[in-house]
Amino acid sequence: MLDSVLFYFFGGVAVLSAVLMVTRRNAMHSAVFLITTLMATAGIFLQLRAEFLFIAQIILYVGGIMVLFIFVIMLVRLDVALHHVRFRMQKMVAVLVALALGFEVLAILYAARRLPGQGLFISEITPPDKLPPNSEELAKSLFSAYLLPFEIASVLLLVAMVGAVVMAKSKKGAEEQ
Amino acid sequence: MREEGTNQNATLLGADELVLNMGPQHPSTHGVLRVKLKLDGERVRGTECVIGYLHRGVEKIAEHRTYQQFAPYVDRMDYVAAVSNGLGYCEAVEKLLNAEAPPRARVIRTILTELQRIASHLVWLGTHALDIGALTPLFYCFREREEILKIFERYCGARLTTHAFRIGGLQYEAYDGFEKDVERFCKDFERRIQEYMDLLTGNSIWIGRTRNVGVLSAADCIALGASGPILRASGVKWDLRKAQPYAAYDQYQFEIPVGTNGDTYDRYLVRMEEMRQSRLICLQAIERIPDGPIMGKVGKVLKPPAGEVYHSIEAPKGILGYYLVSDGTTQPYRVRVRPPSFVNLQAFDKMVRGHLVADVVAIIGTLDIVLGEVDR
Amino acid sequence: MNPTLEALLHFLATWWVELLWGVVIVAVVPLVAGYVVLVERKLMADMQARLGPMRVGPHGLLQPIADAVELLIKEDIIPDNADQLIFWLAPVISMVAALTSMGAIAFGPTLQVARDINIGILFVAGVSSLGLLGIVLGGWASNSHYSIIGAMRSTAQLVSYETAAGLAMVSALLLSGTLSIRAIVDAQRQSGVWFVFLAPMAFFIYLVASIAETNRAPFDLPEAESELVAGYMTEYSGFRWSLYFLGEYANMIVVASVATTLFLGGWLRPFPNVTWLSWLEYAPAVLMALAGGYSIYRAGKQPVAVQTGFMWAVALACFAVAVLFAVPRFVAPLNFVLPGLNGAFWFLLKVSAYLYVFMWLRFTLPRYRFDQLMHLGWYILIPLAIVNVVAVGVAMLLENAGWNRWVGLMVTTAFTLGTALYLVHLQDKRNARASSAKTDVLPGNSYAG
Amino acid sequence: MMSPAHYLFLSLALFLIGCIGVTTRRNVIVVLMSIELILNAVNINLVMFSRVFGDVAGQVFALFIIADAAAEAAVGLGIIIAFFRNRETVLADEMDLLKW
Repeated sequence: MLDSVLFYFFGGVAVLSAVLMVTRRNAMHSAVFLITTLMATAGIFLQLRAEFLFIAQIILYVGGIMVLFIFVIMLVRLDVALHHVRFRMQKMVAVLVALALGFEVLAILYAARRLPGQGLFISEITPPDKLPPNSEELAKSLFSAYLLPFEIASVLLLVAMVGAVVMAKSKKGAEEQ
Repeated sequence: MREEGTNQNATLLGADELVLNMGPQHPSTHGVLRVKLKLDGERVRGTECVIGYLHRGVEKIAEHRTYQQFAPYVDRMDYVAAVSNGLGYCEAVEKLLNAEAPPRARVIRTILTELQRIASHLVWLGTHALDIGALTPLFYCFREREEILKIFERYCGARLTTHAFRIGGLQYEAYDGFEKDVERFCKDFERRIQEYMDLLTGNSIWIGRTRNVGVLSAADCIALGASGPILRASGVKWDLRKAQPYAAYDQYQFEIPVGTNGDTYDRYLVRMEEMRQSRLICLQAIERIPDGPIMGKVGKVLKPPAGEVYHSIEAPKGILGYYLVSDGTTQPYRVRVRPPSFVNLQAFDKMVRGHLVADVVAIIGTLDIVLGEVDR
Repeated sequence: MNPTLEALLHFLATWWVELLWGVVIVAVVPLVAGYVVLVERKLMADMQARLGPMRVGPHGLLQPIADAVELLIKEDIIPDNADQLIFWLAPVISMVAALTSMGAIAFGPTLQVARDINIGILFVAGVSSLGLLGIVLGGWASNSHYSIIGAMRSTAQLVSYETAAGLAMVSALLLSGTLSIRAIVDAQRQSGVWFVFLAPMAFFIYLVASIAETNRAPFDLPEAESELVAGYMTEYSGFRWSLYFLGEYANMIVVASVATTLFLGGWLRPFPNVTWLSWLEYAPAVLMALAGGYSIYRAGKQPVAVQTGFMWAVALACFAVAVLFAVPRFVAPLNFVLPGLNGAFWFLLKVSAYLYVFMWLRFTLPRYRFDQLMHLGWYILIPLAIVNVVAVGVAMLLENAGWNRWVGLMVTTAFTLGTALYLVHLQDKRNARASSAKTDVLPGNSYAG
Repeated sequence: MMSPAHYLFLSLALFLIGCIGVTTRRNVIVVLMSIELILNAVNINLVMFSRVFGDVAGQVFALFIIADAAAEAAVGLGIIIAFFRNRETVLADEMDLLKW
């Protein structure tokens, strides 16, 4: 019961604010609604007993990436530039693409429903209180089986950081770091 | 913030400069100075000072008052150092009258003026430190300034705009225990000033905030007409108390502190040392205050001969000059004041360019302006 | 019975403690924050040779309430061109984040606000960092240049210093090997010393970074009143402003609690495992009694009768608390509350000490400039924190390899300290170079004469 | 937990909204945000299946995706800043230069 309430609450908030995010004209509003979506998704993670991912989502996504977005929006002060029309002919294309994609996934879901044995609706799920401590499990997995990807990801982040600094650096050079 | 002249569409990134309007209502523009800053990010690319919010037409008022009547008005220009303003005016009129204050009056004037210099520098130190974010020195400074104001109050009944001196000498005799009060203050003050030095001088944040901020070279200072501690911090040993002694300064020994870099830190050190020197002057002066009358021979009605005179003194903030033109009547024909704050403020743009917003307040603080004097 | 109602009742039966705590936090933290402000003002007054608030109530004791009333009935101003929605939302975000993060804090072995969640310390740190969003959005929505500059400063500052704080926390987490708050404190009990002695540099880094994170002087640039009027809060007034204010003080309590938990042994008394010091268990009662005695001593010296009476009231309150601490020790059936009571005492004492350091620094130090702040963060604290994490790891390895723990620690701490000195030296050199360059770069025009 | 299908549909919905955002918005920053939304939708699936199969690998991948999203946001916003500095625009259809 609690599960379903939580799921519908978080899911509803996520979808609603995602829609608002795409439709709001003001980029800052979009960012705020995206934050709401991300928080709701974090709630879904918590409901799925992925505590570490829940807090990682909050710290990294909301506290890090979204702050970066807001920072850039402030830098460029988009509200000034936003008196243009929002939708153009792309709109039709976009809806078509989205619909096609949606049908495709729905079709797969429908097909999977009729799969024998372990299809999509699995009934035997470990009950929450029998789960091993989440962060410990994650850490073990991350630092043993997935050590190489982990290192690669860290190199990727480093490269991205250097790239971002180089990109954003003022051409005026030394005076602003 | 939607002032005329500020660009609403300015961005923090683009080629467009962001115009930040500081003041006239701002916690650290020391009154009603208004500065328009052109910013690139947080870096200042240009400034424009807007003054006049405190303009009262002091110089014009003078033309419709007798010489004595005008004397209280000068206290209201640099209201942080009213005694020094009064001294400059009284001596200028005396020069015009070819009169002289008796020796006793001159010594007492010197003592009070030096106390006023300490008080003025204390206000500067407190507010300057507060601008840079140190909260506590302000209260310590005001505690000491309170002692000085108490001496003023006992002497003439007023604390801030004292009107302590009269043309030709003094109205009030030094009260009983005047020397003792001054001596007690001076004895105590050495310890206090060490306290401020302990709080700030070696503090690495303070050094980081002030060193190499708002650098003025000696040549810049002279070209801009900057005077007082600002000039001396740039290494020019120019102090009217030594160069053109007035009051009783020729009787006392004191040093003129000079800086080397001409940055905010040097100005801080120079002013701190000036307070110490003022303390020494006071101590020397109270040792022997000559007896005699306190009022020179000037009539009840002042009618200076037609002519003009310029007299300048070393006020706490720099050279304070009075230019008086007399047409032989009881009222001055024209009075022109050379206020140190106003002239020193000219250096602001030069000092600020290329610095950050945070340095702007540090530089306004180090200029030690009083808007009452800038706007007059 | 209707299944929905049944589910609701079941929910309430399982979670009533947490719900109650939620209500308590929302009700009590504003009051506590108000009194933290009063204590701060009184301390500041004491350090600045003045009295501080004296008018409202005896010794200004009702000042926070008067302030709260004043703020509540103030006119609510929203600037014309402000973004209404975000302007309204931003302070709420700030405060909710601060209050929520309190949820996972444990004040004692039996006194935990919410349940002991698996990721406790991360939860506190992560959620409290969301307050940044409120600051940034508020600054942006105000449509004022001061606000937006404050918000930009805030973003850059908090993102930088959170990194350093996070890395400092990692050192303590390495030593404890868990994220759960209770387990962290237990680990300190088992190792016999607080982690501040095992990882002093980490504590230092966390101290500095936490001051920066809570926008306190000398890192209060986002709201530097002498530069930006009030930074991101410039356009806020009345109730909204008080939400920001509340969030800031709640955040201070949160970071102090995190530091206490991670480095200062949480609710453990000093030397938790030394038996001959077990008389310290009586310390709460004794200390409170002493405070009461001092109040009586001072009562005779008060100039006004009201104040004398007030001092007596304080003394009686202290004695009452002392009795509260003492009774469970001597009355066997009440023994079970003892760990919680003593734990809460030590925890709050440590939090207060940490907050005192915050305030002390605020009264003493001037403010950093923005570039200096960034240099301190990125050139000194973050590299130092990284080195420190490695050093703590090496120390643990050495201990596993059979070294004496303290020898290993000395070596690694000395190494970290050396790194710190080297970094500071580098920074000094960089400064010297930059400043000599700057004087050349300055455009030389605008001579008046 | 709910049935996996619930999560799949939620994730699908978010994914599609993200797609629409990417294709219709002109503002590059919002396009980037829509991409974040898409990545997030994928994460829901990963975590859900990780829970269903009792294998933590899904969560590990979700973590990698978050790291990747951070990298993408950093570089993307860096480009936007560099672009804005030169052209004073963040609209996708005004980005019509191959070099500057």
